[in-house]
Amino acid sequence: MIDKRVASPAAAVADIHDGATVMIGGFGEAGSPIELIHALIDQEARDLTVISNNCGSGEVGLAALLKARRVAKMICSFPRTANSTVFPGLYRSGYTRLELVPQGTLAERIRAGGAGIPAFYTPTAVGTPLGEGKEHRRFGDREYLMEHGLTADFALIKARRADSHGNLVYNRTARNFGPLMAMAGRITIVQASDVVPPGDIDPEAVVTPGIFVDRVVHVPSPAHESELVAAGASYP
Amino acid sequence: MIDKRVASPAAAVADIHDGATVMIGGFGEAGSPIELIHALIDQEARDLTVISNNCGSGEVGLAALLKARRVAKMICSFPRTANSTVFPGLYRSGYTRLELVPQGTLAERIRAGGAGIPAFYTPTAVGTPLGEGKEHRRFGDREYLMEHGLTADFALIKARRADSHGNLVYNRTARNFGPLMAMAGRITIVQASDVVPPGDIDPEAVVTPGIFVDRVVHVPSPAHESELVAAGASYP
Amino acid sequence: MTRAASETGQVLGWTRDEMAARVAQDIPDGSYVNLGIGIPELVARFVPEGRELIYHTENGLLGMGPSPAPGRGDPELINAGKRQVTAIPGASFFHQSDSFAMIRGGHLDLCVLGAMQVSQQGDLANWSTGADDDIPAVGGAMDLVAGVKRIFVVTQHCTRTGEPKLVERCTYPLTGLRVVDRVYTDLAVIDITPAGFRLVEPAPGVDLDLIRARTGAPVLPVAPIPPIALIAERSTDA
Amino acid sequence: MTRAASETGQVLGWTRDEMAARVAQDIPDGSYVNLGIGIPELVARFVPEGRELIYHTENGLLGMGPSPAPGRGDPELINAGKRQVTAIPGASFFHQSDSFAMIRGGHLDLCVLGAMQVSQQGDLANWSTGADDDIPAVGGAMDLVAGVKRIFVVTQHCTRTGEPKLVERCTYPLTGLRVVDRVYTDLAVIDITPAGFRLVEPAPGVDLDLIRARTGAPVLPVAPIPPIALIAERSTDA
Repeated sequence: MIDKRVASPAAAVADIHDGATVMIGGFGEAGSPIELIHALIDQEARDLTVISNNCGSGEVGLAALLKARRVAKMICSFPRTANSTVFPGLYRSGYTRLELVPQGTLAERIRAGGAGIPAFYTPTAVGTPLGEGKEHRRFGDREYLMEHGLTADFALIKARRADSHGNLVYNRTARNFGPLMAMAGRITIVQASDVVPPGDIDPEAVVTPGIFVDRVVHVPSPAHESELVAAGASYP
Repeated sequence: MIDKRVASPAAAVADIHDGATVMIGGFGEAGSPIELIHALIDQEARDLTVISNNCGSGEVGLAALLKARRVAKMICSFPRTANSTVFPGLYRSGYTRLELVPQGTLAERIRAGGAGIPAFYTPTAVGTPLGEGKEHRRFGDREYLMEHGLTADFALIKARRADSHGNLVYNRTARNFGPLMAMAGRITIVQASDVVPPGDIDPEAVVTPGIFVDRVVHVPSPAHESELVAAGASYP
Repeated sequence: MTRAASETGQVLGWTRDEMAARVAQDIPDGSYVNLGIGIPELVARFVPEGRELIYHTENGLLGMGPSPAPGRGDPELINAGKRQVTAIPGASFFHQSDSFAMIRGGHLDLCVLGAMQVSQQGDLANWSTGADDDIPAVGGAMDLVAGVKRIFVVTQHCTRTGEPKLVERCTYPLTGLRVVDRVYTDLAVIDITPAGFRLVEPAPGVDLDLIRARTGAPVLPVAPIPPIALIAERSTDA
Repeated sequence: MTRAASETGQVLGWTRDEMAARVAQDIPDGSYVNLGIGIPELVARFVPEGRELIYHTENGLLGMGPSPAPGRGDPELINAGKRQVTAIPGASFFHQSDSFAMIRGGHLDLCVLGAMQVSQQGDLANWSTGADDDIPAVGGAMDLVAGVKRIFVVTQHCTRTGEPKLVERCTYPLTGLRVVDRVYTDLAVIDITPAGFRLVEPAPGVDLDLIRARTGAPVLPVAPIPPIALIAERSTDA
């Protein structure tokens, strides 16, 4: 009997180990699995490599994980935020290293990792500092560079609804990196506002099939990062 | 004002030229755009390169296009059918050439073409006759081979429902190659059982966003290939 | 339902159904499984009570159910063999690129396939005779063997003309190199090990000598210590 | 709403709104468009009546509508600038890999972006000052310029300190090489041609001499025969 439900965020992230590579969904606050991130902060794993498009805002969620000095390296496309000085401080001090990846290349690298494709060619970043040192190659009359697939030990993502088989649908632009990270994470952990029995999600409308999901945690009323930041919250 | 509706299958395929590369959706009869294929037969374009997973059955649809000697080359994964001798005859006579591609590689090549990725590496077919002559490369401890993206001048696909912006949903396993070919066709032509105004398809459930679609033809009751074959039909 | 005949003409070994049932015994609860055409399809009928498997069909469905009741099918709800099927509660439909991402990305736990030949190093030939007049057709076979975590082969031990299908080196064109983990035949369950074929379990009434006589490469005896189950439990890898 | 000042201190050229409106004039009906942050965002307000454009935001929405009414927004329905937006009828949501497949695959007709510098061969610098203490951040800018069919830049002609932004060679780190098709500034509309910058249209009251004085590379005069409109109609390429 397949039932991927786990009792709590704490139980869901309990085995994330020091030095693990962790993908964290979200574009800005949309799709950011704040409750899972906070459980990871409580859990105390350190020396993490985090793959996420941004670096969080304020002092909650991803920014709080960074502030707690748990992240040795960030792989992301846009670490700047108007309202957070957490990452800039860690970056300038040399505590947290940065691998900057164009957003579309980041997405495709994660998809490739999940799809068993070790490398692919893209025109993005040719002729720019982010293309330097990468293998270049001509196809037809255009220059491309080679990028490698990315996988992770764990993926933490947020869904609007999950069933107990792990089938997922998302909320609007909160979908962003979720379906890709679910594919690329060896253990994919999902927080969902709604958890339903198999059959309650239209099979034509499933965005992430359950095969990509290992654990589902019910978080009925997830916090909105912007509201926490506006209220001056910090975690823990 | 965006309205991609076209009056008839004949009007939709009118500009397919001799020598064109045409992707045709479907896995067996599921998703095969029979009415568009029949309009293409009527239209008389020849010397086509057709990219489609199979070679049709009986003497209707794709098999009829082949039988009419319009196809110079097939790119497909499984050209054998229990109930059709059309392709075997053309292949043995040397009239229609065959590029045989593993099904997953075919799918990924079409997606890559549509996504602006000129080439990628895959473990599929390493050590087999279909891998011979291809560039091989090691990543980590495993051997891969390089495959190229595929695009086409036209893509013919079948949807369950379309809106006038070209947003699509499919019917069950008829989805197969449709969303990929819609991306990879320079002109993507869709036959849909249902055509609705924008807004009538849930934006969370759209499978093919309208940007990938150029023309939508309403074919309210598409024929089922297996029923035509059972009835001994042939086209024209 | 052919059975191997002993030298005295007596019917020996497992039937097709028994072979399928033997495979089913080895599939852990919760596995994501792709079943090939032929005997592999029969496996779904013999899954022990209390185990839930999820079936993938590479044409774009996870959560495939049995054939529909007569007259209730949809010609566009089919499996990879192009036969009408159903979808269970919790199923999902997806396009070919997503379907093969599941396969190539190592997300499926197990694939059960038929074979023309299996070599002692686990090479599989199951897609082409290589004959000049054969219309080559491969479908998803090469993708499945390259991507799925474990590959089980289920096949008659010998061809109709008595040639071994378990061989030193495949003579038919390969589907994949070093891909098969275990073979289920009418005569035995045999693992592919670094040392070659190793007997795991003979069919009732079959002994190692008979298996060796009908195999085209050396067969090691059952390991003195029972081998660790090939898949002890569903891996937690996604 | 700063305007360029003439040598006599008189305000010259187009305002930000006028620049956005001038861009909007050149976008054909039915185009799929991605608008960058800043002046590019204003373009949507000035689309001439009777034209329908579809806006893409790379974080996963095609068919983006205007900001929501106060209190009606969803923190998870945002644009690439992380501001709340709406979705029009006919919109669709998709994941990042599909979104950038649209971009990289050449499916978007037009992208309008801001710039720090544009070179006479169409190189664009708009993501980093290259300063040591700058936190580098690129987002989707490099993907957009590499993939979208036409790239329009809209920017002040000079920096606040009066340095030209249209230059022979960019000194800031590049976003893309030979990617810009046309530049809209407060002073002029200028095409990137194989021969370098070419004036298409000066702002009212601005002449070629003034434009040349404020540009860091040669500027060719308006072509004697009116150039073919850069995008005569929406390409039928998908």
